[in-house]
Amino acid sequence: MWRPCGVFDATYEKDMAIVRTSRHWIALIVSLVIFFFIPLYGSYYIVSFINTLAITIIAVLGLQIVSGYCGQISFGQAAFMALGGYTSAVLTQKFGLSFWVAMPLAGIFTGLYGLIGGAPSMRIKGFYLAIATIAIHFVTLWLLLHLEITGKSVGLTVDSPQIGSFVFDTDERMFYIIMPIMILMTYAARNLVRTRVGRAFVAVRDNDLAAQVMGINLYYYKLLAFFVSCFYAGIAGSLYAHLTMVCHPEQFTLLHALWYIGMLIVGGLGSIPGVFFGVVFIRVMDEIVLIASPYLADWFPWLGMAPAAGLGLTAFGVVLAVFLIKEPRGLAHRWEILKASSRLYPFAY
Amino acid sequence: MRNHSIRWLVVLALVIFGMGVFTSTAPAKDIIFMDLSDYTGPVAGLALPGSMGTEDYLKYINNKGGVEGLKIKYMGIDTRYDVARAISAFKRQRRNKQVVAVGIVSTPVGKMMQALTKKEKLVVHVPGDGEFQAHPGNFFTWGPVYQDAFAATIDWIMDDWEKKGESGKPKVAVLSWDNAYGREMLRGGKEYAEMKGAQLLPSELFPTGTLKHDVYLTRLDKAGANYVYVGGVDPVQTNVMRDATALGLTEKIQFISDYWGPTALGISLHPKALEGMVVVSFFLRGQEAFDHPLLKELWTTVRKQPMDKFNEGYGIGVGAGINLVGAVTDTVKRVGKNKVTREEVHNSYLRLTGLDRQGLAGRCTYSPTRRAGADVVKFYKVTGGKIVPITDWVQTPDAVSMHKWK
Amino acid sequence: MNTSNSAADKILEVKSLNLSFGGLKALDDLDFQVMGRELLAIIGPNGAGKTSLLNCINGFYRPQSGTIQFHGKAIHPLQPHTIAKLGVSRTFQNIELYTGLNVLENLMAARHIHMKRGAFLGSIFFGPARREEIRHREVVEDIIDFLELEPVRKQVVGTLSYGVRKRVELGRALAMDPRLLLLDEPMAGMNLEEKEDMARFILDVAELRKIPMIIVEHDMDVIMDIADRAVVLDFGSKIAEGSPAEVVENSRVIQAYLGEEDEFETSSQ
Amino acid sequence: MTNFLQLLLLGLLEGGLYAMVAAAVVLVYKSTHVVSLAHGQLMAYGALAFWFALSVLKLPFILALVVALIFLAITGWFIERLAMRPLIGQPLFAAFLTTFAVFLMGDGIFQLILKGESNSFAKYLPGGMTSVIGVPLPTTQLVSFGVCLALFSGLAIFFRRTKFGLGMRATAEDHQLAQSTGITVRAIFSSIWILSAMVATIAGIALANVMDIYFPLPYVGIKGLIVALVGGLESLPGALLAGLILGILENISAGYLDPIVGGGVKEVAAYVLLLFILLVKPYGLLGLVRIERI
Repeated sequence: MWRPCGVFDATYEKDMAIVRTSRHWIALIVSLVIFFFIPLYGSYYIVSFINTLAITIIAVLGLQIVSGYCGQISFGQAAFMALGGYTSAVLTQKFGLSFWVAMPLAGIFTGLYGLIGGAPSMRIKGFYLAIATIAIHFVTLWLLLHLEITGKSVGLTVDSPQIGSFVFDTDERMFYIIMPIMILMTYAARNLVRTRVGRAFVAVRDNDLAAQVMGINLYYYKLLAFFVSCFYAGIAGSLYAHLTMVCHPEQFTLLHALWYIGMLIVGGLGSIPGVFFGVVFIRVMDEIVLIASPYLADWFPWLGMAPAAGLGLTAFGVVLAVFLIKEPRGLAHRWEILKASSRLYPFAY
Repeated sequence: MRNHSIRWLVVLALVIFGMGVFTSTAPAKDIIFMDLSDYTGPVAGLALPGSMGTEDYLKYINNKGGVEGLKIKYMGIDTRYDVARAISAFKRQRRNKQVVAVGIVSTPVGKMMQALTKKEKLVVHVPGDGEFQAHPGNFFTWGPVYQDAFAATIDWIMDDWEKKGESGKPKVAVLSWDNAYGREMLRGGKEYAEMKGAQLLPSELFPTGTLKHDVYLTRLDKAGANYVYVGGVDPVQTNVMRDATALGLTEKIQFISDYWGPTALGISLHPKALEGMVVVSFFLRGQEAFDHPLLKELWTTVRKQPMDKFNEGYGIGVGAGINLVGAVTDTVKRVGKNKVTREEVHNSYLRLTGLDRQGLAGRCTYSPTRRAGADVVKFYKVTGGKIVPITDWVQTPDAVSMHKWK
Repeated sequence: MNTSNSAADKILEVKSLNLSFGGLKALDDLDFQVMGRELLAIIGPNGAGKTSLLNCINGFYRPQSGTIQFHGKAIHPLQPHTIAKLGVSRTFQNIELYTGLNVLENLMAARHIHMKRGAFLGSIFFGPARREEIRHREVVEDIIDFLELEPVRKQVVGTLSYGVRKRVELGRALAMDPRLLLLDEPMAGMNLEEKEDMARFILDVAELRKIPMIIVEHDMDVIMDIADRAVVLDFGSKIAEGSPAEVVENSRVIQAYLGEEDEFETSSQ
Repeated sequence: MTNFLQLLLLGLLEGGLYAMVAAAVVLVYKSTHVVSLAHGQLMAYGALAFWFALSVLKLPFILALVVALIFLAITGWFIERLAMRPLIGQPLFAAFLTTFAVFLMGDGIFQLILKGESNSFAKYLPGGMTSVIGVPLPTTQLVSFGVCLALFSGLAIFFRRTKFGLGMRATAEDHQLAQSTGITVRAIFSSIWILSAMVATIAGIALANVMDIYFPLPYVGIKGLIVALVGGLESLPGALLAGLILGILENISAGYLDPIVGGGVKEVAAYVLLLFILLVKPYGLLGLVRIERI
């Protein structure tokens, strides 16, 4: 974007850069600064909405890596998130670890669990694997619901993170934990997918035969993709648990995992900006339905009291179907077209 | 290129419009009761009529001029049993001082809200978890907590057992949802049952989406249960009874439903299956509810529905509405109608002891030490396709305090 | 790594190789060798087992008996990706590119085995991973120049024409810096001009990069021009071996091809 | 021992219900190679339509059944036309995800119609108990199981004997070949969706006869998918076999393991079975093993 016509890259280094011109740098820094002041001038609701958006983005980034890049569609992301949240909760509440230690550990533990979750990918692929991950979702949640250490059906209460005596107990304060982590995770994902490992993921996705011939160990990279994806889910789950201050099995249902896949499809499989588009699009749509539903109930009494739930799901289903049929490459593809056209401006091709 | 830009601008405009809608608030001066409820998930059978009851009662009061001119607006939000949606809906209004009370019908959402609302002393209405009574805070239950209702049922069972002239201990089992709610009644209820000399069998807990209950029922049959206390929100009890009848267990076992059990609707679906089931309830059921003048008036004049579509769960909501109006009236009396704050409403809730709920339920029992909304229950029995009372209001024992809470 | 073969080295040795699917024999007691920097052609009619042979060499198929030795190391029990790491590279009869990547990335993906940085360093990018990316980018850009792919460098391969995609596939195989290159019908489905281009590139590879190659092809004319030596297969067994000129004279070869007379005509479809 | 026998038989009867749902999934896969999640909804709507015709329109039993079948046939045709046909030629996975979008869409409307209540056929269909080899079993379930057996034999005859069924089989084998012999593949695709929607309707009615129309009903569709996978996606006998195995396994494992591990086994038994089968026999019990040609 904003890359004026006629700017060429003189070195490979420059060709690889994400931020290309000095104008890009200025725009990036200014927007980051403005962004980080949101809690000071934005309403409380906006801040908390952005927090949930950011956590969802982290989880969906992980899903993008395993499903979008490595091609292993997983319906288990909600369960992996639950595991991350629970790990973090258990480590902080039962073992007295600090949040700052527990969060990365939750990521790593979930990642390791992801190796088990990803094990079926060694034998099966496509929707066989997708259904197997649904199975993994249910088995995981069943375990969380029945183990002593996870508080069984009562769940766990979680304390807010702390630095010294400063407690991150409001959404505005959590914003300053969640946002840097999200930006860091986005940066890492973006780099991961454009270097050696990322290319190997795409090779596995696009053509597993050729990938083998080119020296890529399929099993290693499939499992690595699951590890990375679950690491992201673990971090997201941990943040979510510490934001809502409670861990409960009913927070992470299969429906959540289905929404994540939907966000991926709407945003565009195999694109990091696509994650942002998808998450924001779907979440904003859902919020609008949620806000509009009381009015809808007033205007259309025959709908009864329940339009929000039903209409939200239906709207989601419709959007998903439309994208799958009309624009399977998602919003990210539209974005690329827009970028390309702005780059060529004022020439018209 | 232009084409695409325009499309994107439209999307952007929509987003900004959406953001604008988020931040908009209700008209000034009114106060708001926010209802985070589940109208389509597992607890919808209870939450939907309940919410209607509260909404209609508040409308009814507003139509009569409100509380000394102060109107209480009802804001219902379907959480789809999803914590994230509930949080985001609540957070949208968290700083809105007009919101003086929140209703929640979901255990995980309730747990999350504990952390969010504790400091501000925002009144939260919840169904009946005993832990709120054990650790008094800003959460108020609609009626007696699950433990106490279960304990009252144990009393009834012991009487019934004696009346039947049986010897030995009655074998009692709980058949309920495999979640926090399903286990709650035993946290205290278990101790009470043991003290009273009933033999508690291991609980049978099943997931909320279960469609068939054969396995659990056959196991209870094999264990020789005499009384089975069925938890869940209708139609769960109806479904359990359908399966129990199909397996021929209703003759051997007396089934007793928790107070979210079958309403007139469930009974009309499976009248034969439900025959003989006992229901413990803190709100009016059956003909008593249909004949209640206030409920009748609200349903036919505010809701504008014929009585044959009436659901007794409506009465729960009306009861909660009476509590809220009572508390707001008290606050207005104490501090004047322009100084109604969350904290003052909370303080008024603690002074509601003895509030008359027009016979919809027992007298209100909120007090500085008590968060349970009532201390009486009534026993009903399904007879001839109708649900008829078999006792008058019965005092519930205190079972919550028998549990060793963390 | 790729240029040190002297003419007398035994690169690949296949000994009494047997492969069958169910009752169907695909390869029957096959023996042959690749010596030095030669360009060996494997020819034969359809269903003669040529592609199966390549699949055995790079590890997709596990032969029932027999051995395959690459630089003296038995490779038939190994996984395909391990064999690739030893330096065996190949192209496919039906193009098997990474359709979602652009030309540059396709070639970079083939540098996989020569790159060392893992997921963690890659996600940080600055420092070792970036230096490595730039170093290998230079290698890949050389190959792009060599195969005249500059104009399509950043195009997604799914959108390219057939002939160009074949060339990209050759480029990808070369980007691995192979010690042995297997080409499975590199000219299938091409028009005459494209065929000539491809033949030129193959000869350039042999001459400038000095990589030994096995070409599977059933278009005899091409083989006559470029191959050093030819092995003829029919029904999974070797029926002739020698210089292209000798082989076409061989009566068994003529018979095998005459048996499927239209082979010559259909070969270019 | 009677307890064991009772669990076994109850499981068998329940398994028949799963098998029927799986049959609809298998039908679609057999000729279009699309795995459908949408049939969970079709099944629920079938039951709902039947209930509506029976208790609101007060139609007689047979007429209500016909109305429900016609309604669902139209729905199935609509789904094929609007959601599946535009995807011909796209990766099969996109079609799978589209059926999943259809599932969510349908679920929203289903919940909206149901509003947390449940509906039942109990007033219209037989109830009570029947004793089979000394074990008391619910009559409703025996009736539903009978429907299951009838459905499977009907499908078997349809595919073996009728010209149309043979056409569908041919389409399943090779689309181009079928086209060249004069079978219109598009017409086959439409009709397979119509047929499978009707099978789903029958399955839904049989299920709701036992379990009522309650909000989790569409999610039995996921179990149907699991049964289809375990049995092997192309195989109708596989679906029947896997359905019965799953029903029995669920009931027996829940009956004996629940007290040990603390409940909920019935919910995960299916998933554990699926994971096990996928690891041991990835193509299911009676599925065809596909050799990928390189």
